[in-house]
Amino acid sequence: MAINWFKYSAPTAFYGLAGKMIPWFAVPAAVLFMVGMYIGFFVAPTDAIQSEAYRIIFIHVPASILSMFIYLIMAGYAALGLIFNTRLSSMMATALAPTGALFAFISLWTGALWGKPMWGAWWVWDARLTSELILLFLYLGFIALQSSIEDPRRADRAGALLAIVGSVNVPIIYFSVKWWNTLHQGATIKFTGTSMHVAMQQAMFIMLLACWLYVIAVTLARVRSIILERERNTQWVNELKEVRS
Amino acid sequence: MTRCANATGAVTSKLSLFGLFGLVIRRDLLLAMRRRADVLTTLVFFVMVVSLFPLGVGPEMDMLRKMAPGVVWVAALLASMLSLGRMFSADYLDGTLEQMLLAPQSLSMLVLGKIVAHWMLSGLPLVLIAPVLGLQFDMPAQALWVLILVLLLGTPILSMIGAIGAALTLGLRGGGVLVSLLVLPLCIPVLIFGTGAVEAVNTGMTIVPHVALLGALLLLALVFTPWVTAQALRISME
Amino acid sequence: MSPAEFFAMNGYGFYVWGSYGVALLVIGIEIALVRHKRTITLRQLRMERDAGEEQ
Amino acid sequence: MLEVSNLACARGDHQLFSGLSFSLEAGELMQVQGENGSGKTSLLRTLCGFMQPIAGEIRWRGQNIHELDESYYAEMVYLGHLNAIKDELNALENLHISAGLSGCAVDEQAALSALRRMGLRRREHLPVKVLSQGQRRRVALSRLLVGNAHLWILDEPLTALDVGAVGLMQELIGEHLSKGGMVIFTTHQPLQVAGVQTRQLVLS
Repeated sequence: MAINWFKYSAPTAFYGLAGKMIPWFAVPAAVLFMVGMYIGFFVAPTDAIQSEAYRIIFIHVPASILSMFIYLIMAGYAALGLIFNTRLSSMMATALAPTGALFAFISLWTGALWGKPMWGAWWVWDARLTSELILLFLYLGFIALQSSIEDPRRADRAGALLAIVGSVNVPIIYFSVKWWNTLHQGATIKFTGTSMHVAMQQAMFIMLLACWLYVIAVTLARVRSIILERERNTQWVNELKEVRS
Repeated sequence: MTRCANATGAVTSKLSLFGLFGLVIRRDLLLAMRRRADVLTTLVFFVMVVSLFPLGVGPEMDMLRKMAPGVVWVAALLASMLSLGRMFSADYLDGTLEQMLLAPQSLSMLVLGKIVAHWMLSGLPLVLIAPVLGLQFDMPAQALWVLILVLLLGTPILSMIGAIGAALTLGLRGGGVLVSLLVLPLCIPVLIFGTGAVEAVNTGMTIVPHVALLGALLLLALVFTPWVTAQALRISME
Repeated sequence: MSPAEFFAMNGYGFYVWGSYGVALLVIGIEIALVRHKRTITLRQLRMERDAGEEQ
Repeated sequence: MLEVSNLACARGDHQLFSGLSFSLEAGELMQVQGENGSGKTSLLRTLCGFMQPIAGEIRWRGQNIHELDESYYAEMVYLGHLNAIKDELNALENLHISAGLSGCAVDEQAALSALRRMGLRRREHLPVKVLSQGQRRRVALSRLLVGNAHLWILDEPLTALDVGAVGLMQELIGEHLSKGGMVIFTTHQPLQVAGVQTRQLVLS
């Protein structure tokens, strides 16, 4: 069956499609989350060095990975919107930003709670932590810029430019902080090379998958509201059954 | 050579790319001469912020020496944020920016002219006053020279990155705070290498990698930021 | 392993449950916000449409 | 020379006009008319390339203006609602800068005679902030006298001008057209140029 993907790049068609797709991502996300938690807490053994505290990684690592990936995907969508003037990609970028900021926050929070028992400090100025913090700032800057611009077209394009500049800067910031850290001896953190148990890997992978599905579901839900708001003057929005009732 | 024949019959010559670049710089400097208070405010702000630190953390010389480069850099960052709001807004409000967008030469070059003028009016004064502040913090002579060198390399980058933020937030309410939120995270590498070089000379290490990296950042910024700022201006003017 | 032992997490209970608790909390808040946003948007659209019909 | 085909413009998500087509040849004068909010200013700003049309194309000498970019800008001059002059500078300095931004280095004599033609004799060296609104508009208009733009895009050029200055503008536009120039403008006041038929473009 050939699906006309191009058709769905128009907000009109995508609105309906997104509505149908949300449960297909949300339900597996919830199920996989439970499975991941079960494996993480009941199957995976206690770590020899970190004891039970290591179990934080099942949420910390997926959150960190996703916060970085979401930024790149957001910048990618924003760039598409800027170059090809496709409104839906710009709306997707706007819809992704809050979730990305949320995962950056979760990553920082769980990192701090993991760091305290392991390194004895809530926060260290490590390259990874610092970059994650700056990533959160970049998300907040993107959201603040877009929400302070009235004209949606300008908001899309200005946000896109900022996201692209940010994505070029993240690696520069990461390496500069890393290098700065090696100069200031003491704060460097080595992850002790404990080989990961298979169940640990499974739990982390399943949690990562659950988070991905969650991100997709929540982004689709958010982009639906954005589409409605932006297309409020059009005929098809006024004919939707949820608007007519 | 193309000539501009005007309605009054006089013949004038066509401006080259660099002629236009020079014109923008001369114009901004001339305007600043007529509005001297703006430049002085930034400078006074910088001096005040730096002077507040010893009062805040105590007059212990060892500690002051150690934190001097960081304090000077953070103050320079804040001071340049302060002057960013003015970079394009006056031209935006009186319509000159529209005319700049219509100039028959590359907009990036005009933007670069504005960035250079901004640096000469907000960055360069900070570089010149920094040694005096360094003495307040009892910095050794060698470290002072390095501080001047890295400030010379780093403050133009602040103006360039700042230009992107200023262009993106043009005409927005609360633009001044917003521009800091957008620009400050992007300036972190400059801060790191700028303070790193001074610390290196204090601990007897080589400053070469810091200075080289700052130089690389400067070149990178010089290549990309005028173009990005020009795009941001076009977006904001729509 | 008793439930009490499980929740104690060998002394790391505060850190582990603090992580998961807050993560779930913010995700819950996000879901609530997205739903709330949809309700508001739909209500707004209906109000605008009604205002348009009266004219 | 200037061809507009099937142009559609939007402000935000609100569509202003669509399917607009016209062309303008050398020596022609066109007035854009329409109610407030019908998109007159937006049309002129789109012609300047500030705004991207949501559909359609604008061609200058057969080429899209977004491809021409700088070489199109060398041949046009735009005068908007804003005067683009600096209060701190005097009329002469302002003219030097605005001519410079349109790519021309004007010599002192040419600049002075342009200002005098605009009725600013003995005000050349006064800071613009002491001039009246009408005189400031004259300083802005003097930009039309220097430079070699073929296409004049004027948004409400007659705002704040007195009867004498309106007459002068009509004279200047007439001269420009007779040399093969083109003018597209909006105005709320009547503007007649002797011997030239004003084309009307009505936006609704």
